[in-house]
Amino acid sequence: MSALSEQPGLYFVVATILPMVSFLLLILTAFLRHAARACDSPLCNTLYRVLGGGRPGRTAAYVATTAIALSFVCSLVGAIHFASHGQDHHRIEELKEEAHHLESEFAHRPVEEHPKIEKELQTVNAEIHRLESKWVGRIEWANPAGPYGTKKDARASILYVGYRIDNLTVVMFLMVTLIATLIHIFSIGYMSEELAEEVEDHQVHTADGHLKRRGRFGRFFLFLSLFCFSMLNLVLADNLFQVFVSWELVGICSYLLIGFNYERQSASNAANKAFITNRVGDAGFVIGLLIIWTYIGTFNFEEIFKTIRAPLTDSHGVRPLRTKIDGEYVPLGARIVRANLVVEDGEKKLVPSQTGDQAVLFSPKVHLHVEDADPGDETDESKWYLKSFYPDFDSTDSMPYWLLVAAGLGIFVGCVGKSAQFPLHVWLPDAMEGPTPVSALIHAATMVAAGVYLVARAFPLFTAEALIVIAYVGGITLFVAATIAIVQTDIKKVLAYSTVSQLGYMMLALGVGGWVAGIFHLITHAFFKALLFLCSGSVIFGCHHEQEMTKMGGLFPKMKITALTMLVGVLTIAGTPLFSGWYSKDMIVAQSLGYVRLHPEHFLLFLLPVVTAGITTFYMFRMWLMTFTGKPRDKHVFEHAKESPATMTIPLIVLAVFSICVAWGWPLHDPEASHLNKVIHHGQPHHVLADFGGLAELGELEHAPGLVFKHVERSERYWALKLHGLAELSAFVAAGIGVIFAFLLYYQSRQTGKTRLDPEEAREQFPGVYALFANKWYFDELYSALLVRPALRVSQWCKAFDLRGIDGVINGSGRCTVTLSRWSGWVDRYIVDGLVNLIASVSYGVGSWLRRVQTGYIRSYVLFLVLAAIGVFAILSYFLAMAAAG
Amino acid sequence: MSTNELQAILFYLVAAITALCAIGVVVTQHIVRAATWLLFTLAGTAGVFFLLGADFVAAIQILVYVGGTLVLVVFGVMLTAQSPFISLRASAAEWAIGTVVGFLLFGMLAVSLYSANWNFPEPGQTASPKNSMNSVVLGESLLGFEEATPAANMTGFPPGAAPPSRKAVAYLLPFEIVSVHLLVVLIGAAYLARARRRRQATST
Amino acid sequence: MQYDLLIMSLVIFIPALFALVLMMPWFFPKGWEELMRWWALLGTAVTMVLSIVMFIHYYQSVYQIDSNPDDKSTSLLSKRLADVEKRELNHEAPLGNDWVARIPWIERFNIQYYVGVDGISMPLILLTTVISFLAMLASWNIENQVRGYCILFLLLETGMLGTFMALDFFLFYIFWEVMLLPMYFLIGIWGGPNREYAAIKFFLYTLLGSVFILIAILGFYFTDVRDFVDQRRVEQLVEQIAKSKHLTVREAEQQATINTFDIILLHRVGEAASNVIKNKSEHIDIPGIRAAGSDQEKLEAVSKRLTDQPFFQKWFQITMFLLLLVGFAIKVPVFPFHTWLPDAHVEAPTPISMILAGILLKMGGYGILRIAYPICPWAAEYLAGLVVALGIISIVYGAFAAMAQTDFKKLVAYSSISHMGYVILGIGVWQVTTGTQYWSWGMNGAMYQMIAHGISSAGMFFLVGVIYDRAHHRNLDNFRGLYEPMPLYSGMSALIFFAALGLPGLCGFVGEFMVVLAALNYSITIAVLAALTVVITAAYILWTLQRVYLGHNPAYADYPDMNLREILCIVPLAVLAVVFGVMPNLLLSWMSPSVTGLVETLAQLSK
Amino acid sequence: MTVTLTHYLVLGALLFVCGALCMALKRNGIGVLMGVELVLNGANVNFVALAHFNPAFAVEGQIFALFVIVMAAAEAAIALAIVLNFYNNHLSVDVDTAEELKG
Repeated sequence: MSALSEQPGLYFVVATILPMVSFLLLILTAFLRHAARACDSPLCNTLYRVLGGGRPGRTAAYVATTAIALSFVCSLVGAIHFASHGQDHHRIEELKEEAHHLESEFAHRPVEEHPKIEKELQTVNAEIHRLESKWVGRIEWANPAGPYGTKKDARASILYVGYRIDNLTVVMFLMVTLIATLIHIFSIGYMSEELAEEVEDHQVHTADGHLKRRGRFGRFFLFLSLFCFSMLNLVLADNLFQVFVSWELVGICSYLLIGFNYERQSASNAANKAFITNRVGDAGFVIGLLIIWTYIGTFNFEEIFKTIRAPLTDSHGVRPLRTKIDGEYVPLGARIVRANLVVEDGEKKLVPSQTGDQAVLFSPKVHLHVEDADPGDETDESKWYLKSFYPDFDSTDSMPYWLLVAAGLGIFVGCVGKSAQFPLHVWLPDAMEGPTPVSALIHAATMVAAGVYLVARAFPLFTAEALIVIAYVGGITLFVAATIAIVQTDIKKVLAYSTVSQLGYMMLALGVGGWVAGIFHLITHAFFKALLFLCSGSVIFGCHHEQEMTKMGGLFPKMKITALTMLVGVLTIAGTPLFSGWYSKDMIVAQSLGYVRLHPEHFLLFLLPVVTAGITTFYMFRMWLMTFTGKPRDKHVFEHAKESPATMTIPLIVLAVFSICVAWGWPLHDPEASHLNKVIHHGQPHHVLADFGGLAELGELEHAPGLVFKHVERSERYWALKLHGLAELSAFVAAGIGVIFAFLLYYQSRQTGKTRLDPEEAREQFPGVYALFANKWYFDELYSALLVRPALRVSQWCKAFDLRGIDGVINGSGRCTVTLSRWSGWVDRYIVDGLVNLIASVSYGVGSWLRRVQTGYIRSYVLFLVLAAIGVFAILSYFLAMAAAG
Repeated sequence: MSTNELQAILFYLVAAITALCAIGVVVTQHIVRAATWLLFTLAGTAGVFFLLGADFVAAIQILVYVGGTLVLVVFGVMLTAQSPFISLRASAAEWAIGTVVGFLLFGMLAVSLYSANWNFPEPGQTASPKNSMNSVVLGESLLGFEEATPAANMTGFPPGAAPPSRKAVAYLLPFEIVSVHLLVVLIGAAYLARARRRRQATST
Repeated sequence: MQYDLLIMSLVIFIPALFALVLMMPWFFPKGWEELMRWWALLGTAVTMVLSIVMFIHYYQSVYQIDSNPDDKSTSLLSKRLADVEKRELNHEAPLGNDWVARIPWIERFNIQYYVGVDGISMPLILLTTVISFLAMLASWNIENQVRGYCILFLLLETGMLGTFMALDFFLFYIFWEVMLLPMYFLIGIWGGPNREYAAIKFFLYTLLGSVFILIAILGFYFTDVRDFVDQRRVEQLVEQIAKSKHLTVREAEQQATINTFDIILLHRVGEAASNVIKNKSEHIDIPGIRAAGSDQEKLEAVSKRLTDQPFFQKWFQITMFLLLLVGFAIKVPVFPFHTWLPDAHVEAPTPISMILAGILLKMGGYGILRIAYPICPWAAEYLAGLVVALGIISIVYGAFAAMAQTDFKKLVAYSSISHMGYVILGIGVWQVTTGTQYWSWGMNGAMYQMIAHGISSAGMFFLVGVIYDRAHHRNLDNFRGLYEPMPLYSGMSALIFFAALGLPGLCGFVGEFMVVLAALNYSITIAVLAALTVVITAAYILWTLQRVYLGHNPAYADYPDMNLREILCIVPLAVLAVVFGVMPNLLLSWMSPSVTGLVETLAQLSK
Repeated sequence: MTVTLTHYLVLGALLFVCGALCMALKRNGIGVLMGVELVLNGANVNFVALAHFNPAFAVEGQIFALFVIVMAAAEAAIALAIVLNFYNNHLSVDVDTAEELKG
């Protein structure tokens, strides 16, 4: 407890760990239960029964729900602590100034007083450290350098895991834990069918009717717990590596939950598609990570930003840096600095330039000497700027600029995969195979938002080139997804494409510098999209797992709570004034308008969101109208439809309330007054202002001391408000048109069952466009032809190469050897052996001729003996005579 | 007639008898006659020994050979003397080959004898009772008496190398061993030669 | 008696001793197969316990870096060996706790019984004993010729442990071959229908590899290393020669040569060779030169020895390095020397597949780390591109080839090729201009990947074996729907397969990620390729999971889940997979000092 | 006309040749035996003659002759026993019937 009050950041760590504890508990139970089931002994049987036996129990749900609810409580407590510690920043600034003062004392005071000053300095530094470490902490995860590392903090030597709590983290934590808790509660109702010992799956047909399987109530909550842990860990992380780890973990949770009904071929296909598509994104993520690791040498967000961005303040963290551009002072720090690498006299030098091919890297401890520089004299302002605080600029480190762009894009590719952005959006609609609460939690509110979160978190990493890519990707996504959503008839798929579209809005906002707007929309969207999905879940549950809107209709009287809460959701997403969606969406449109005003060549970035706002309204109302109004299209479904139980409706109501008022402030009509907006604004990195200084709304600057100047702020505020009105108007008009069309096409009068305009006619009028939308712009076909089939073909080539190529060579050489050995066998048999046999047969012949000498008669032996003696004598004497003769 | 001449005459006489009888052994076809010729050959050889002053050896020759061995041979002849085997004739071709080979061998031996250089320390002496090796001397020699050993160096050493002077060697023990050996052999021969009644029974 | 020698020898030879007892028919009469299995299991268990004891002692006595941060060398074998040599020359008793021990064996050829452990071999030894134990546990369904099987199995374990501990080339080669033969029989007798072909292919391939290694060993042996040993030894030798051949000291000095099989000594020679080739004489600090002092004649003799011998020539270094590389690459296996692996795996019985993938493949990586790189550092740096290329081709090619397989075991085998490619890649990224830490990540990652792959691939093969026992086929297209009847089995499979896929939190991720972290510093293209391969890996592994476990198949609906023995077999692997995935420092903390020490030593040469 | 060593040796050689021919030409086993006796006698003549003419060989010559005589007796006994056995087995003393060693 004392540790928690000392380091309140640990509240969030605890909140992260709680779902993990639940996961471990559940998986251990599951393991023991299955193990006990597998082996047959009295003890195991007892254990099996104690752990729940064959019938799934509710315990798992209670454990998981309690854990996530406790997480929410922890986050809340942590958030309260965080809010009440706002003054820490000021205190740190004061202390730093004091430390600087003490340091300068060394030069003035006599030597004997130095120890005293040093002691004071130590106390001050300790205090700074204590305050700073309140909300941060890290531990070593992998350290391969061992004792050989030159220094502990040498670059790229240790991988850490850690946490860092700031406004963004706190907001995300609250959002995730709250929605997760509500969805857990909803799931207890929604998944109750899984409590049965035998569940019938209507979508899988076997020889004897539908598939019957065991209920999987516990497994669902097991996976949910793991997901909650991963998601919270992702938000908690203070470094990219930890984000990546959680990234993969949420991916696998998504995989497991999409494939929850794995007997369905479509479900397992969708699960695979989701994970593999995400992995494509992850590959990009990894490449980004590698570039950062190799050139910057750290994964810690703060350290990365400090390295690639010029410092905001001088060496003592006090004095702000500024310069004059177009006659106005603007903040200069926190920018990416470009330069050219020049070799002069064998010495490498960096020469600053707006189009340099190198990005300058700054060590975390930069000594600034602003006093030496005179802003007025220098014509090359950026050079002055660098010299002003970094006299050793020429010898500083750098990395190729294009690699910095690539790093940002790599990270963004990961986000594209996770947030289902064009062109990797194809998995999200398929992911609707998972149970609806999963769709709500993972595929609408939290996990898919992780991509947006990461772009926001890593914002300082993105160069201008990367940001424009982000903006366009968002713009294309939001439009494409919305057009597809128009023609969907599956209620969940409409919501899925709407999710993709909304995520595109967020990306667009981030890309055009609307950091606050993007995150703002992320939060509000999480609430209303969770609401919408849960409502659709309630509808599906009420209609006995019927998802086709073409079989619904007129359900309003049967399920009023669901219908009303869903209407709230629809109104929110449509941007009805004073509903939370209105604040955030209009802010995005305003942001893009502001951007387009400065960069007219990118006018599409304004046009697309405005048009899509209309389309969004249209398809959302279409969905609501088709589901709840008019004549029932399918009698069977209609008769069986009923309102869901309280465990499901209560979360709906809570979410509806949040959807309406989460963005409220006072006065209500002013989006700038929104409390949520303010909190997010506090968390906005300075770099956003540095990059988009001419645009961003610089509202709450007193919490970023000494950053920006009042007259800049004033002018920005003016522009922002002025543009906001314009943007609001255009979006409102577009939405209105959407609503009108929706009513004209899909509002059936209850009596006649007729609409004013026939959708069928409209469809026939534009067959090409309809086919394009209905086939999802042919993305699946494109990928199948461009990626999947070529990959399979390559793999077949590899297989064939192994079999025919390498093994062919091996076996061929084997055969060659055999043939050779045959030849050598022939040679052996007929030449070598032939020779040997010849000798043998000759000696045999000689022997058989000679054997005649062996008469067997003793007497002839004697004769031979004598003859031999004579012969030997003769020969000997001949040689002796020769020898004697010399 | 000097001693030498007498000795020469006696030698030629005895040698002629011996040689002729030996040839008779070879030539005769009748086994009993061959035994008779052999008797005379052996006796002649004993005579030669006498001429060479080896009285004791000559006596033993008569005793053992003529008295023992030959009797044994004659017994053998008698035991196997059935008519078909008395005179087994060799073929004429064999005779021809045998004669040629015999002459060749004899020629070879003769050539080698004549071409050899008998380099003895002292030239040969004529045999005389004085320096004949009678049985007493031989007996002493057998026992290894120093005095009985002739004072001469050993022969057969390469020229230049000083031949070691010889020491007395006692041959009694080998002689005894040979005697016992003879005894054993005789007993063994008797055992081997005993009649077997039922050849079939032993062979199966 | 030296404690370390005793315990190391025990670890090596206990399996062989158990095998020896098993050979005696009066202890284990025919028909007592169950007892034989238990006996063999006991043998592996004893070895495992002993190896853990060894690890604990090693950890306590040698790894004292935490208490003494300045002394970075205690984890280095070469440093400890220098101490051993010094003690030998001073006729002091050897230390019992330095984990290096040697006694003369065949003195005529300077062959020693010479064993030692450090952070590179220790994890592999532990892996060996653990996997062997589990593989023996998985051998219960071997029905025919149990005695022979157990004997060969235990001999195989001795061979493997010996290979990891031997520091004498001769000894190393013997153990290397000892390992080869039992494997041949284990595949050839207890294997599947096509076992003869697979066994002979395995045997010929690896034999070819060992022939290459043998040639290299002989090449090294004929190098005169007299300048690299303690000079007192040379003096002793000179005296001996002078005495026995009646020569003057000066003449004897010219005749004195020392040939060696000592791997660590050859490391030193290799370093010097690199410096000689690079003409950096100021870096050559060798006892011969130090002893020569300012004696011009002696100095000339030394420098003549350093420049005239083939060992100090470029062509020789390159040839030897290539020989060693090919020899070990066959074992790893690396494209294009890999085709024995799928066949051997498909035909081998389950436990042998576990051993093969879990341990035998690591010998290749170990050999490159321990032998090829330190002895031929110049060639290693010169040919780093080749090594990296082999690694990346294996990664990509293995992944693609795995995707096309329809045989479950073949798929796992090809995934092994892909994963072992990371080992080669991690070793190969010799690029230290920006500091050694990146290469150090690569090397440590390679080591980690070896351990992780040992765990995950052994698990995968075991799991394939479990389903093969029930279904009697391995055709991926004929499975489906195993999740429902066998939830525990499927859950474990998912865990192990995800570990192989490189999911964070499981062991496979750590090694791969560490290697990839090092790759970009070497080449951007390579790093991008390695990163993109994760997609292919995910594709084939998920596709496999889908084809085997997901879906619905009434034919398999009544399959029993894993039994107790099978659970006991897989749970340790699963636990290890998770533990090493979550806490890499658990392994790195005592492994990396040795690995990084090696990196630092080698990196010195390229400066 | 002194009788020299050579004369005796020629006699010995003659006996030797006669013995050898006897062995070669006699088909009767006992005849062969007689040939052996003749050969031995030829050798004995040489021994004794050399003993007479070479003082260094005086004793050994005679003693070797004695040995030969004794050995000949033994040999004769054995050979006769063999011949008798041969006769028992083959019912003949014709050595030509003993041709089991024919190659």
